Amino acid sequence: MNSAGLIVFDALLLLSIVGLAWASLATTDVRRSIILFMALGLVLAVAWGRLLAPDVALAEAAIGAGLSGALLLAAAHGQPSPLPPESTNAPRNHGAAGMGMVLRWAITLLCAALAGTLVWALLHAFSNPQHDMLPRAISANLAASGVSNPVTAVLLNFRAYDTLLELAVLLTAVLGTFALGQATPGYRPAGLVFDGLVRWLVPVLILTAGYLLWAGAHAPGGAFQAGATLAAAGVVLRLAGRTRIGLPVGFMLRMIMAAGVGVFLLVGLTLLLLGRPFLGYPPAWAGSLILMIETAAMFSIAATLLLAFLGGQPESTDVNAVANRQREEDPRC
Amino acid sequence: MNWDAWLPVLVVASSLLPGLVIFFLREGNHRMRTLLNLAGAVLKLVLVSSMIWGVFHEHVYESRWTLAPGLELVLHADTLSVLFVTLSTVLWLVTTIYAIGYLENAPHRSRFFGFFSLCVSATVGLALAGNLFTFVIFYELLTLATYPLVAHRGTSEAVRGARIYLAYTLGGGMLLLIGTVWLYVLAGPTAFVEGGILGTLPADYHPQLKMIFLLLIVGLGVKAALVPLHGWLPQAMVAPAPVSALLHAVAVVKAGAFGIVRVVYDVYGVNFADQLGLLTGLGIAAAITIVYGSVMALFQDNLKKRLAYSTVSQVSYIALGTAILGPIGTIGGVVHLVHQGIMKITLFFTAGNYAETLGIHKVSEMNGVGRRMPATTLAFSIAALGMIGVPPVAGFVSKWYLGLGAMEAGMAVWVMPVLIASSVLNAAYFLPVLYRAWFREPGTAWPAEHIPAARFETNAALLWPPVVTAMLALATGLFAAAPYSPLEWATLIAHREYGL
Amino acid sequence: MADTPIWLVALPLAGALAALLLPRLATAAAIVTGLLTTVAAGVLLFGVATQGALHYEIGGWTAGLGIMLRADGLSTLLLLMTALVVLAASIYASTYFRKTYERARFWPLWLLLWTSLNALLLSGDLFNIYVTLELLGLSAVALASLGGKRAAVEAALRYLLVGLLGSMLFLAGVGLIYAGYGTLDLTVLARVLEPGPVAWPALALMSSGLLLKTALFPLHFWLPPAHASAPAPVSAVLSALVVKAAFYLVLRLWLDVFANVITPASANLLGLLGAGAVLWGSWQALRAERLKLLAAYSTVAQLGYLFLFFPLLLALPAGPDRDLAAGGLAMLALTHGFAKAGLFLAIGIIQQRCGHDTIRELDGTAQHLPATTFAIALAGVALVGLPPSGAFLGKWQLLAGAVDTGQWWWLVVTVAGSLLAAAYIFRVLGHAFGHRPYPNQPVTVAREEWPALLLSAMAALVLGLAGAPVWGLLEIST
Amino acid sequence: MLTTQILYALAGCVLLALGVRGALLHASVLLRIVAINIMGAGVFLLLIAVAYRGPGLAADPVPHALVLTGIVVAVSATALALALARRLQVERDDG
Repeated sequence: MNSAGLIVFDALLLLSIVGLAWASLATTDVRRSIILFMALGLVLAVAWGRLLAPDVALAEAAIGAGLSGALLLAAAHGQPSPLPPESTNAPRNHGAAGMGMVLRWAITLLCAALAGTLVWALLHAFSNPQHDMLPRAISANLAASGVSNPVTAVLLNFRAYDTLLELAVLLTAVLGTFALGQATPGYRPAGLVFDGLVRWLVPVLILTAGYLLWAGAHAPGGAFQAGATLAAAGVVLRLAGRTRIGLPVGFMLRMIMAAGVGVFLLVGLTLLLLGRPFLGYPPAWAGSLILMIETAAMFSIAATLLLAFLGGQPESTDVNAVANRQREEDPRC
Repeated sequence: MNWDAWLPVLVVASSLLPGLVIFFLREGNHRMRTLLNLAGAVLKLVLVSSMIWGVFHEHVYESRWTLAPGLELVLHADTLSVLFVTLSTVLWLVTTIYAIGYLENAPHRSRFFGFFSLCVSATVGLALAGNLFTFVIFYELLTLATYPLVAHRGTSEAVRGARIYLAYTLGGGMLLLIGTVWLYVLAGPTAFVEGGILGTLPADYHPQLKMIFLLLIVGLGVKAALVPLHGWLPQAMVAPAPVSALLHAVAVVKAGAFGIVRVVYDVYGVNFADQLGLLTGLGIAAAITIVYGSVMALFQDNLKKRLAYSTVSQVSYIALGTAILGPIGTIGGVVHLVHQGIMKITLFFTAGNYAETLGIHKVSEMNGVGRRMPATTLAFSIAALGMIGVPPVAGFVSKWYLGLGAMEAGMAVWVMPVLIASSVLNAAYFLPVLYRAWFREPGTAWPAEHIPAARFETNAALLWPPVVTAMLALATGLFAAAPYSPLEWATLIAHREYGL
Repeated sequence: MADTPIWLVALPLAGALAALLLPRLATAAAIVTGLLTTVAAGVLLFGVATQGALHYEIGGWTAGLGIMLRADGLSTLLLLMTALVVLAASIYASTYFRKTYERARFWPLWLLLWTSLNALLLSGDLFNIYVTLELLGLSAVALASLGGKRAAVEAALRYLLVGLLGSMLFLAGVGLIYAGYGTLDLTVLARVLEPGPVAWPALALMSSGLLLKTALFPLHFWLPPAHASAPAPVSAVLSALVVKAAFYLVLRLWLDVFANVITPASANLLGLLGAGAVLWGSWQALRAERLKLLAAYSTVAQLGYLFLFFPLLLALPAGPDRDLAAGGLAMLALTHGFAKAGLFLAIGIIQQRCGHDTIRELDGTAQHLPATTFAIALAGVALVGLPPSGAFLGKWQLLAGAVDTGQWWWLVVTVAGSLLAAAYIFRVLGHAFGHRPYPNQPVTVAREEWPALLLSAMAALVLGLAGAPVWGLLEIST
Repeated sequence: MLTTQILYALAGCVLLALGVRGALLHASVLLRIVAINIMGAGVFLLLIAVAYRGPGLAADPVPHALVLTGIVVAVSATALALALARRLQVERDDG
């Protein structure tokens, strides 16, 4: 693509990004807003590709647009649509409405000021020569990191601690979701055509996940993209109305949920006990250790994302069964 | 740390530790509670006696503990602190005996005696405070420890009284705190030193020092019940009699008065305070309070309230003595700290006895009570005469020195009329009570007779404490010139303050 | 000793996994983890006190390339406070949650919360701080919603959305910093940051995110409902530690990393908002009808005091006076942590025993639970700032700083706030006196009542009387 | 100065501001969640633009890794928020 074409491409991309974001936020129809948001995610994935961030593009497509959208849509399922505006509920009060307008404009101006300040600051930041101390340090140490994809090296070696905590965030979210109650009932069984599609799609997704995991070491990809793809397989199954979607229950489920953080932590602490720093892989072992951590992380991510999509703990988990029995007889006031 | 450093801590701990243990005692464990109370009181008395001897022989008893850089908790025994510690200790012992009798079979005794001991610990700590910072800490602790005692009965009236008490004292405490912090920023750690420490500060600090003095005096004036900061005192009379007796005749109001003495003599230095022109204002405030309290007392039919207003008036004698420049005025003020305490506690004890034995709460119900309760009424009479200033009871000695001091300082023009007016007013509100009690015919029945007439007056535990304190009031007046008497000790204090 | 920082993160995280995998042993696992983590915090304190600030390079990579944990005097003190408060609240929680399913839900999240607190306090990297903030926010929200009632869920949802807004603003600031300086390491940034069009907006973005999370007036609206409707042990930790973690970051950024970027005007703005928080929070606490709401508004007010220190610290020249004031700030924060945790646990006992926490109907309650009432009284002493609590020493330094720098208005605010605090505390304590017979046994159920009592005593007595080493520790900086 | 970098970063700022506005003004919980996600997208766009070094040059991998982490954190938070919203809906329906 020549440079003029690139400029047109950039302009279109940026316009659609801003336009989609605007449109998604301008509507009060929840479902419309979510679909526009998903579209924004896909366009963003293209933008990441344009900015030479293929890892992010993959993740955005799978998680940002795909799973977040699916989660939001599932939540919007029970919502009345379009949502009635707040003001119709009560007789219109002119004074309050006036105040509301003032507040709207004040917030809008504030946000405009925010954007303006940020732009101003960024222009200053970009006017200086770019800092490449850190990228250089990463290339210098890449050989010792065990992988050749610099993004994976940062994620699972240089800044592995971030990733460990990030897995803990994911676990926390799912545990929080569990604590709030039951999984939503399955969707109605899909028609014959969709069913055929499912039979074909799910194995492809699983294979893709496996590839992404393996490829992460040297090419775009890795545990998160793979986990999200695996979760997508489950989502498809669920949408097809299957009740069994490959998730175990009870102890095994909890094992899978804990595996990502657990293996990560175990590797870190084992190295610590062997006299190395926490998560300080010996260069010779780094590749294998990272693959091991990523494999565990992939299963955890897939399971937790899927559970998040289900919006609660699947039935007949033993802890939850106890909950069902006991919830009725809770005597505390 | 050696004995000299431990002694001040032990003096405080001898009431603090028993108090803490008492909180955790079962309500029914009467014997253990009494034992702890009395053992603590007696132990404290022994410790204080040794301290008196030591301080007289210029021993230095001092304990220090750093709370933060530059902020030290200092307990230091000098002549002035020993005077107040001794007063508190002796009267604590007597009041404990009285309270044990008074609260027989009442609920919440563990709580009561626990806080009672904390109160005494705070008072003693305040007396021994070696700098203004330490003083402020114990001053606030005293507020905290007395609040539950005022609210003790739990009636809505008691809780309300306690709330008013708290509002006044915490507000005052805040002013005191601000003044102290300000002074600390200007002059560093303000240790109490005989003769004061601020005289050396440069002259451009003087306006600030005047502001600080005002803050400190107003803060202290709340507890010392200087008019118009006295409003809490009559309200706090809802407390049980032993509380009124010890705390509102001795611990709390004296803490304020003692603080004023400390600030004038040991922080500013009396000469420097005079040089800044601060003494006149203090003297006028004291004079107004003396007259105002006496006038108000005149109109109270409720006996405890009459005594409360009498306290408002009498405590300001101490402030008045402080405001009179010269050793003789100082002696008068300081010695009144002791004398007023002994006399006023007697009055509150006897008022409690009337209420407990016969249900008498008002002056108008006291007709002929002297025949039914002669010993109690005799104690009451001695103390009341002392308050008026009739020789040879203790009160006469203080008034004599105050008058003499005023003449010496050339302030007689306005101090003498105040003293005379106050004495006349004292007579006007006490003598009719005495007349009723001794010479009027009793009515057909007492308001609520709790103890049958067959018994001699009342319980021994209630009867003896006022008798003992009345005797003390008489003795301190009669033997004022004896060694280690309050007057002699006050003279020692005055000599050390003026560097004589 | 050198590994201690990472153990402080790894131990509670491992405990969370254990509690997740073995729900029936969750309580035991949590208590054991709690004890071990507390020991680790003690060891760290000892290490920092004897050897100075400790640094730990994760993965052995130098700071910048990798992430470095750092423990200096301030963070270590807060870590130890966190450990003690969480441990005490854990012991209480083991009686509070009685059903197996409640425990199975509670303990993993609880230990994840602890992990995030420790990770946040130790973090030396801006983006890592963002991750710990999110972990903290999510686990706190999940715990706050455990009440399950509508009010709790509603409050938790608002709490989450506000928290996310805050984190995103923070992250935007981080992005700006990376764009301008190409590094995320706090120590390096402290060296290279200079006042200008990059640092100012970045600080403003990060601070507004953090202020939202620390509920500084007028951004406090989400706090009272969330803290008042969560289960008692959770409320204790939310009020005592979670908001304080965000405050710690504000402090770190303003006084350490961005020290030469901030201007007096901005510090005065923080002070002004703090003053608003003190007055408004105290006033609302005074008007509250329920104990938990009172405690929650009191948190708003108490955080306000901490912000009053900013204009003073900026006005004081570096030297002993400034160190004294900084120590006062730390002392106030520590005292509030212990006192508020004790207060919430005590309220939880009252709520469980009596089925309500309406202040007007407390008369009998206070008499039935003397130890708990005493805990409330001790916590109250610390909240008002009366001696011998640590808060007294803290407020002393606040007042001294205000006098020293001639900024009288903060003094007025402090005094007014303290008097209002006294009014709301004694409004509660007034109910402790009445005619009901005193129970025979002062402490009724040890495991339930002791944690609250000990936490309150820590605030009201131990910190005040033995807190002098705090000032010494604070001088140890990274 | 790279024009591409600046343009994408500017778009990021716009998204951020739009998201903040939506999060503050929308009444519906789901719309607020969408708004916060758009805000996040703005920050990610900003970071990726910062990482960009020009055509044919390897980009700075650090912001890429940060954004990957950010995306997962955002989806976690979204999941929890949605679960809360759903529970709230149930509680409201129950009365």
